[in-house]
Amino acid sequence: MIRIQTEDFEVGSELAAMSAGNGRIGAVVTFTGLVRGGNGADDVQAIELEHYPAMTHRSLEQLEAEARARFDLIDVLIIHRIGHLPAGAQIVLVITSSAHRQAAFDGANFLMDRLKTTAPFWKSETRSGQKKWVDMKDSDIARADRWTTD
Amino acid sequence: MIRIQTEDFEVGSELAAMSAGNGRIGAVVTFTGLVRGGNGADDVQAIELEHYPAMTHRSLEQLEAEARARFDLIDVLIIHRIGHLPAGAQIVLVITSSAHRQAAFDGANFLMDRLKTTAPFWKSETRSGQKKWVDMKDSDIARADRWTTD
Amino acid sequence: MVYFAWVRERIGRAEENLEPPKSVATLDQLLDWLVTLGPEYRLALGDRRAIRAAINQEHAGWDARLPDGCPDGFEVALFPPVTGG
Amino acid sequence: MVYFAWVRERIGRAEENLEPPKSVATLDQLLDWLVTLGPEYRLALGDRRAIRAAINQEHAGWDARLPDGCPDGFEVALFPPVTGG
Repeated sequence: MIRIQTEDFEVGSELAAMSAGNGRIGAVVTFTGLVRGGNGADDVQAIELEHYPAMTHRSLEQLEAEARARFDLIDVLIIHRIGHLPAGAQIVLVITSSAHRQAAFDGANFLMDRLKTTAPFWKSETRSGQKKWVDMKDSDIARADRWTTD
Repeated sequence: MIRIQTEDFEVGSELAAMSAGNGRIGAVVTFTGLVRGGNGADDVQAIELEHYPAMTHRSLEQLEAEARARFDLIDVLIIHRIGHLPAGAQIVLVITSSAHRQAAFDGANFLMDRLKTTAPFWKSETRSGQKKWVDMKDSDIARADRWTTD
Repeated sequence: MVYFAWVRERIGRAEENLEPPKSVATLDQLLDWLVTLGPEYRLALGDRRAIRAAINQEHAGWDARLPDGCPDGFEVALFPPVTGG
Repeated sequence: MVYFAWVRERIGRAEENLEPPKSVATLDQLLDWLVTLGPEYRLALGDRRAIRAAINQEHAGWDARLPDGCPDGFEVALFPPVTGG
């Protein structure tokens, strides 16, 4: 399931909803991404997340379908927030459930790596009152490429 | 932090407690292990977890220390339940927090793989009213060995 | 056309309807034509390595062909590499 | 000595104080001696590949030496491979 929203989310209740009523689940992995801040003058005070509404949902649905095809997952949840998010705020939640732990771990890791390089979100950071667009990281491309099969 | 307990745990509140008040956290990964059951006659109705009290806490503390030494983790929580657990019940919770997502994923995956092969817990399953000790799985040994460095 | 992030900021608008000449058949050629429209386009799109594109909400490479026929029927998006999550 | 899981069940007790002969210096030799104590020990410990051990709450291999001196001072645990999590 995919949700794009400005509101915050509550990991515990999302996880409880996913685990309930399916006796086959043996493992649930959650990934929560937070706005990394700090107390220094050069630390991030807030971020702003822009997205491509006509494409975002479809792009994440494709990603979910790909994760389900590659890993033996029972359920998948992706929540991504948009708009203004202060330091410490939750940005993204990925939950995967499976009969076995490695599929749950790999599914969540795959979803985050691919989300970072394919889902149409753009992040700007405010430091010392100055807003600046975040550059793509080479390490993110390398991580996403780990999952590429020839 | 390590906790061995008979009581259930609430992932959401544990996660909130770990994320609070540390602005450097950018990623939190949780792993929850559940008693995998089902509705079939041959499915697991409940498990019983025995442990070695004098050794368990120390063994998990060593594991936590090793994870912190290997991965750039901000915090670690391991909760393992003991005693009688019905199908669907939560067994184990691992939470790792880090500035960056791969350390959080790898830390949690490492902790689970090593916990499965080194922490002194023994599981028996009840199916169709019959209690049977669970055998070690070769796949668990292989997974734990992935993290061995020469 | 739709633009996002600093591509949108540099061009100064989020979307617009454009009719490229018939000779424009690929994304590559579309970019070549866009940068002739004014300095804001050159500023936004001059360094192609910093730009990504989608046609009808699907990621597309520079050699991707634009859909045939009525230009109202398709949407080209230009944006920096994505940085969500 | 402390025993866990089916090792405990087969021996029929969770712990006991034993005084092996002086010649028993390693875990290996301890197991050799234990299986002579009765059929329940043979049943529990006969297949060494199915057994793991700890000395003073630390995992130990079969060639591990037992601590010197007072046997009250150390605890040997015997159990099947662990299966938690």
